[in-house]
Amino acid sequence: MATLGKSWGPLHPKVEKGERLAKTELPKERQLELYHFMKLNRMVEDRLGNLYRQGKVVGGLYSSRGQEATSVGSAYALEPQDVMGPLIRNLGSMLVRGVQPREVMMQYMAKSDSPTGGKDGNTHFGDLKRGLVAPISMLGSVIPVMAGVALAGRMQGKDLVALTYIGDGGTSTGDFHEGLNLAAVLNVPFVLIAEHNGWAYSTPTSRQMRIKNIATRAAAYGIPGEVVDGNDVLAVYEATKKAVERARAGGGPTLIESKTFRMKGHAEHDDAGYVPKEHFEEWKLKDPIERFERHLLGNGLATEDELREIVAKIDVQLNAEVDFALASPMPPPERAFEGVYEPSEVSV
Amino acid sequence: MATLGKSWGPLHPKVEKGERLAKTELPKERQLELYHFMKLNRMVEDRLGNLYRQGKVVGGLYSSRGQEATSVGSAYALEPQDVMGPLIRNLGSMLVRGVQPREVMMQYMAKSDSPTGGKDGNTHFGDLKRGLVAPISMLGSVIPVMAGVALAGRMQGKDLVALTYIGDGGTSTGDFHEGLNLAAVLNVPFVLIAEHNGWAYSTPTSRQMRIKNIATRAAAYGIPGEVVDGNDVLAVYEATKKAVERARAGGGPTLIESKTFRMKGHAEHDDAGYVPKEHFEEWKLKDPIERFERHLLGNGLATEDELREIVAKIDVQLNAEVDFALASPMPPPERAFEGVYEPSEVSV
Amino acid sequence: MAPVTYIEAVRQALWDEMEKDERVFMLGQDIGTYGGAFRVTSGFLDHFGPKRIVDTPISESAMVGAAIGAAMMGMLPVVEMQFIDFISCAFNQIINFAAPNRYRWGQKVPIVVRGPAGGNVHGSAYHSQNPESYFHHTPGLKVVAPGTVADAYGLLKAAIRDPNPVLYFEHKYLYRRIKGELPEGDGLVTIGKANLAREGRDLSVITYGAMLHVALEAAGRLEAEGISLEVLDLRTIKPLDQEAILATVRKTSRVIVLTEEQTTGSVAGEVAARIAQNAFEWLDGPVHRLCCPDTPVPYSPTLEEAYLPNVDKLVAKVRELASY
Amino acid sequence: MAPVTYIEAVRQALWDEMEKDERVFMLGQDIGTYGGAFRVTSGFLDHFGPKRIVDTPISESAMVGAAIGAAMMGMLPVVEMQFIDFISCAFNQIINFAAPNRYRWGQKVPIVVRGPAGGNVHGSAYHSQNPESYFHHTPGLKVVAPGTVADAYGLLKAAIRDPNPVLYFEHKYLYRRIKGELPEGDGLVTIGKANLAREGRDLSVITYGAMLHVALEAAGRLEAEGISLEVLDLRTIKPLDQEAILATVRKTSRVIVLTEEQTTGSVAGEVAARIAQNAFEWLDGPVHRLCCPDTPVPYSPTLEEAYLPNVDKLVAKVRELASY
Ligand SMILES: Cc1ncc(C[n+]2csc(CCOP(=O)(O)OP(=O)(O)O)c2C)c(N)n1
Ligand SMILES: Cc1ncc(C[n+]2csc(CCOP(=O)(O)OP(=O)(O)O)c2C)c(N)n1
Ligand SMILES: [Mg+2]
Ligand SMILES: [Mg+2]
Repeated sequence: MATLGKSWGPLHPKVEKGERLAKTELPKERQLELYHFMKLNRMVEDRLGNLYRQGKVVGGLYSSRGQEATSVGSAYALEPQDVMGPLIRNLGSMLVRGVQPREVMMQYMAKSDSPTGGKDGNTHFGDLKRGLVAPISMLGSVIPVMAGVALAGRMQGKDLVALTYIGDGGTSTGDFHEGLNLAAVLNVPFVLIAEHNGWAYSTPTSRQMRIKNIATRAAAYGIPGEVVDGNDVLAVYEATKKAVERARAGGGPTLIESKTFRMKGHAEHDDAGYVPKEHFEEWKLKDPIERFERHLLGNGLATEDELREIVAKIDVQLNAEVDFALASPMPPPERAFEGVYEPSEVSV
Repeated sequence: MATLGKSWGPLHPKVEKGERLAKTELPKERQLELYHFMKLNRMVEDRLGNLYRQGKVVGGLYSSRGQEATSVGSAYALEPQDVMGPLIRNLGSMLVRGVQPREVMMQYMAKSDSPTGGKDGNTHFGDLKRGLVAPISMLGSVIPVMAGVALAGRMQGKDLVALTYIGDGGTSTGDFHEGLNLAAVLNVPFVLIAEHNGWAYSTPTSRQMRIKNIATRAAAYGIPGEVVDGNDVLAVYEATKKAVERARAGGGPTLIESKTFRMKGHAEHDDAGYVPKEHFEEWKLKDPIERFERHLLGNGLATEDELREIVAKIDVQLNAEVDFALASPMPPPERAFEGVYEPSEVSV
Repeated sequence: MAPVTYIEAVRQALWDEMEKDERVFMLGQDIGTYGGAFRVTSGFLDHFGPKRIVDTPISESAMVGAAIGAAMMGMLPVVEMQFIDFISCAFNQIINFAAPNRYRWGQKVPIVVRGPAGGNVHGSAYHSQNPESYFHHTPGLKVVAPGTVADAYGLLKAAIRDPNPVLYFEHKYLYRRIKGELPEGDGLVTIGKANLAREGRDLSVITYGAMLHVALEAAGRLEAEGISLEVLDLRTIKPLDQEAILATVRKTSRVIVLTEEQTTGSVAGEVAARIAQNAFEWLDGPVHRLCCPDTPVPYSPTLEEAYLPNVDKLVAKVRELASY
Repeated sequence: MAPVTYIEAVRQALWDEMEKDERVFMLGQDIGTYGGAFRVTSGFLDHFGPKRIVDTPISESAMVGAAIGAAMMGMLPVVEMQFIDFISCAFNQIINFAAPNRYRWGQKVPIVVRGPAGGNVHGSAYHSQNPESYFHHTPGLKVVAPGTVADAYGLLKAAIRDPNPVLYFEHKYLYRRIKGELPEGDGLVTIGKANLAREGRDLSVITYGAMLHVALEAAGRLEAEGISLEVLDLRTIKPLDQEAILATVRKTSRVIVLTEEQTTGSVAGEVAARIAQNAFEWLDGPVHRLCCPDTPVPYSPTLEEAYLPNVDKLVAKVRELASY
């Protein structure tokens, strides 16, 4: 069992005065909330890592280490009525939407009380009450689906925006093209965050596409495209906010490319031996959480104690979450046979 | 039965001095060959129209009237070792590759002696000896296939270029994106002609994409994109030639957008009532054959008699082709059961 | 009411459901101004407006994907495939997104995917397919294939109201070839219920779609010879009405499953397998399938005639089996 | 030769064919530097070079499409699906381009599409599928699913040499769980020939893939009870070895078809249908299918165990049928 402080990272190794992040109007409290979610994202994944090493996780474990700013910053720009389709590396986005750590832990451990009751794993669950659509493994497929969410929202006069993510690798799928083109032609309120972390499993971007910036592709659909520093949570937040507001105002879809880096292998089993070590070192210095800590401290938005307290709170919370998740039993076998169809009045 | 002269179009209504087409090095004889193929393309389709009205055609009839310059000009830029994947409106391209009118006529009439023996219709046949790949109806699907042809050619050191076509509507398919991206990443010798004729069945380009120029999409794949006047056979030829040479030299794929217009309905049954009449009138004046006639005559590259003689020869030829095609019987029923599998030594 | 054609019934069902329920809307290619390749939706754009009659780019996967998203939001989308053959381009969205959603995370996906299926119109390999066997395997889907005017109407209404993804395959050969009365009132036809189209004593023909009419015509012809055919019209392919299937087998003890599909891996095979497992003791003879040969659909009329089951072929098969 | 694992046999077959024939090359995701998600091709890039080990973008449809084009040009492409579940994204290219080409215009398409299939590894709905029933219906395709080391080797070599499109489904549960000798010499296994894995008198279990081992273990257990099981390993799903199927039915007169698929629309159903049509007079009892329930593949071990057929379930089924 984790104990208080166990998962504290080293705090802002060197406080560089003047760590420059994007300009924002966000007040101190909300910036601290961003910090909270990024840290929560990482600390939940650290706990999941422990559970994995203890053999408690069923199947693979996927980490978003180094990409927390992209998930958290983009999700934080959404309103309650908006709908999001996270991918497997968007745990942070889900936490912002109100997903509890225990839910994800139980998913990974295939427990009976997990949101899917053990029927599916990892982040593969959704809940429209919280504006969350579950992804499927087939990359790209969620893009047209979220375009349809946006279309429906407009039809229903709900004034919502649909947002989803795609990796650099996922941009090569037919659904990326069909979905984004359909969204553009129908001018629906849709935002696509292309999470450019340099790798698709072992495949570098250079073998995935012949261009440097995924945002270039926006022009192919007649929509705005923007490149943001994906390790600057404020930059991601502001860019997403702008795109979301444009979409809400009837301006149609936006493609945002968030440049970041996958700090671990594709999944826990993958040591990423194919990634040049220098890349890790280079990006370690750009760690989005440490950069944000330096920003907060350097600009007098928070004291070390305030940050330590946030971390300590999370740590205590996660102890309870882990305990709860571990205590949940495995699902009863008969559940395997239930729930394929929604009951229907017009069908046997 | 058609008689001599029956299908002569009115020749170059007004010879405008200075009908300006793209600059070319092509000598007179070869320009007359281009004229021959464009005229052949149209006259074969006129004969097919007659057969259709006589109830001899099985199923639908598709016309490329007004788009002959795109088919003929692009196909004419290929070398014998190159491989082409024509679509249903690229009869002209096939004629340039050596397809005989009777072959297409028999395809449309589902005759026993058609290239597919009656198993498939219209332009749905191929012959790799003539560098022709048969399309399938699913739009876009031939793009990755031709990328694979280009890949194989390079592996085999064949120094060939693969070329295929896509309509404005077909650009919305997932295979357009996957195929072009794959071709770009692998840098294979591939040329894609986007035939922008304004309509996809009844759907105008504005409902197909949010951009004006399909060529814009080349940038999404990091390859050159070019817009050409699709009703100027010399412009199409020169642009294709340039792209083919670049591909052959190892420069990778090119996307050429050929701006033209579909002068009939989607198929013979469709009166295209949804197309504003003015468009037809406007584009009638840009008829690619008449423009080329004006170019040839206006620039002293041919006399009226020379052109009339070409037309007359085609007319005589087509009489024979029609007779031959009509004389062919319907296929024997038992053929329906043959030819599903290639005989194999490693399989029952 | 005056009798209407099969295609008019399809059109009417769409019209009535759109009138009745604002959540119903359509996605498809050329369904707006043009009214669809077969004119099923002509007049819809004027009446219902562009918000509910959505013309799409040529993107089957995105059309179905968007329908899934809209359905999760509480809409009732109906996707038209211009020809059902193109459903192959949306295969992944249908089997991997629409179908397992309810099981995986409890979210229903009430979409309908419909379009013209079937051959005998010389459409060749890509405009003649019967794709039901590609989908009857997938848990979470429902698949219907009406063979009559009333079923075309009632099953489409049910498909739209059903809270699960339903594939509705309309047979284009029947579009303008059969007429019938539209039922008074709602006319709903329950999904999953077969219809005993003709009672008989000697042998059961289990079928659906256009082949229903082949079976009925053969039944008439054989009556003269003193052979009494029972004809069961499945109407729904998934879920199969196993009770009705077993009931007719128990009654006649001889069965032919007649469908317009290539034989191997056909829906007819699933029907035969269920009979072989659950009605074995009632059988007096082998369970025969009369389907198409295992070839693509050929184009030329002489070839397609050889390819398709027809009355003569069925009559011959019945005689063979009756004398078993 | 020392015994090797199933996955080593897959790897060896690819290696040997690439050594033997320059026309063989591979397309796939992460098959180069990384050697594939399951390391089937590790070392291939160094040995055969990037011209023949082609890493592709995440584009299943284009991967198969490109393979089709290359095959038409005389190459022998092998496409790796990282997990076979993603073959759904290439469905249209496989059934509409690769399969009917030979019939439509005489052009052969010698491609192989292969990848890890099957469950029992807690991969949930998208990393556990057995897609054979989505493809056994399509004329022009061949489908194989080896259950032993020797067949994994011999059928892959045959698949590569076969001039038709062949889908090769390797069962990931067997990858490192079974070992066997690689045959001396060529070791080709003919496509379309089943293997009588165990002779028996009382009842036939017809199966393939990972379920073969369930059948063999059950046979051992039942022998103690004096029930003698015959086990037929289909190995090839399309074309089915109907002769071998009918032969074992004639011999034992009792059949269970055991496969790891959802029951409805399964390959097991096609096998049962053929038995019901062609071996009716030899049957002493109903033809039973023991497959998975009609649900997506669940994730949690307790659920997946309930979902999958296993030795206990088979033994129970055999007892039930033996006492019929
Ligand atoms: C259609 C499809 N093909 C293959 C896969 C297997 N796969 C899972 S993740 C992955 C790499 C994804 O890379 P990227 O899109 O860049 O996302 P990242 O992992 O970097 O977040 C692949 C190939 C898949 N999930 N879907
Ligand atoms: C994947 C797919 N969906 C739908 C169709 C039906 N269809 C046939 S032609 C056509 C319009 C094609 O328009 P475009 O690509 O612009 O080519 P054009 O007819 O203008 O030459 C459509 C929708 C198809 N053939 N393939
Ligand atoms: Mg990536
Ligand atoms: Mg067009």
